[in-house]
Amino acid sequence: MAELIRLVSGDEPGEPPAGHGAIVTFIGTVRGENQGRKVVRLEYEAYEPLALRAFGVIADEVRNRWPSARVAFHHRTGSLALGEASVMVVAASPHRAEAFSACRYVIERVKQIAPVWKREFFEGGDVWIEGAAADASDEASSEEAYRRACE
Amino acid sequence: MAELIRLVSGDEPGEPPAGHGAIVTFIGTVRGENQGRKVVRLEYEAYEPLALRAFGVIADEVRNRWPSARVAFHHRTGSLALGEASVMVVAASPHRAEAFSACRYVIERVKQIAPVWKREFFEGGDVWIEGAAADASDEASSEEAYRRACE
Amino acid sequence: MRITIRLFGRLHDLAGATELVRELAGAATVATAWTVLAEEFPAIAPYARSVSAAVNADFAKMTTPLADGDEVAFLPPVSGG
Amino acid sequence: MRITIRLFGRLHDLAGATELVRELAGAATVATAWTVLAEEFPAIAPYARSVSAAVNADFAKMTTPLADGDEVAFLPPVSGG
Repeated sequence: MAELIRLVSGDEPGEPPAGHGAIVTFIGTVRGENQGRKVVRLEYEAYEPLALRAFGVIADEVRNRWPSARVAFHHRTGSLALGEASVMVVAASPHRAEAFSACRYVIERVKQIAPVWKREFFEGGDVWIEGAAADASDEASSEEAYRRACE
Repeated sequence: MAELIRLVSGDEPGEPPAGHGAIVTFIGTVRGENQGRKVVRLEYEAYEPLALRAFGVIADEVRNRWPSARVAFHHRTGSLALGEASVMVVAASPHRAEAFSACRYVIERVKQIAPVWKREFFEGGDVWIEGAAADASDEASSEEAYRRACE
Repeated sequence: MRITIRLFGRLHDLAGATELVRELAGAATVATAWTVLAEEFPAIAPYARSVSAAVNADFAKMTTPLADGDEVAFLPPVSGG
Repeated sequence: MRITIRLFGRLHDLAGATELVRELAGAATVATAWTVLAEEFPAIAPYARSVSAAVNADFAKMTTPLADGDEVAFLPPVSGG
């Protein structure tokens, strides 16, 4: 997390420091309960090269929507215990509105298009969680993420 | 920061862990530029006992608006160099929408009602920054903060 | 009654003091204390419309009555964050 | 042409494989590969409407044409976060 914060709030060499006065972070952690089931652990699977491409798409979208914002984000894979962080997003911007919006936008887009799948192991069984049909070029879902980001 | 995150994401003793799957943080840092002035440092002054009371008011408002969210926040005082953090807010909730909203709401309310004053030392002089007339009971400003929190 | 007045931010620069003790006569309110202060330090008078107040470290209004020994704080518009 | 098919999430559970190599005849598209696969593994057929696809690790459509040696991935609805 500190590394991600450093990535977005660091300034270019030679620049005056601290142009980005607002830093917003999002951490998603493994919850002990989901839809009434007692969760034991989660397993995340990713199609890694495509995930990196999706992350690049999201970073480009952020650059277009909030030119003053910088973002960094990371999604873990493999087996995660309760309370562990699965995803982290950091957004920095000169002012807070853009930082909040960019951060929220990134997590919405990660959930919409990143090729990552969550298998939930609960007391009594396991289930693949399925959310959005991943379509990186779907304008409507990008607009929906933008709407949730409230800008 | 880690301490604030621990405060909001920790579970009650005896409870299953990790009920709060979303953690949103806000960090405000000292910017090197403000309204065209080259900032050298900031000095924050607070009326401490009233600030603690204001923080209590804000925490109560969050509890009423987002019963599932927990928040922790801190504002520094004294002299701060460029890049240093002046204010930190952490919000945790089972789902991300409430965590984003509660976090944003807290920073908006801190800026509206916390008895904290910023003196900006820039190249060539210094100036007291003055924002909102602090009125903790003003419903309109609380609603404005709520609107910005987008919930 | 004797009250303590505390001034914050630019107000203490304009008045040249962060804490003052003043005697108020009769049934005084926060507004009374402000009027007395603004007469003594005319430079703060323009804050009449934007100043807010606290009594004994709790938010108060201009109409809040004062009692002997109270601490009244005058707060210019805040700028935390 | 010979293509490699990769399956993710519940799709690889239903098909019992994460990676398959199949021969496709003629001018094949991603949809051709899906049809061949759904015939071989009827359990995945219900995903026809929600599945998305990638070719050579880039997002693709069902109409994207395939070439010999391509890697086609079929993605059930994603659930990161």
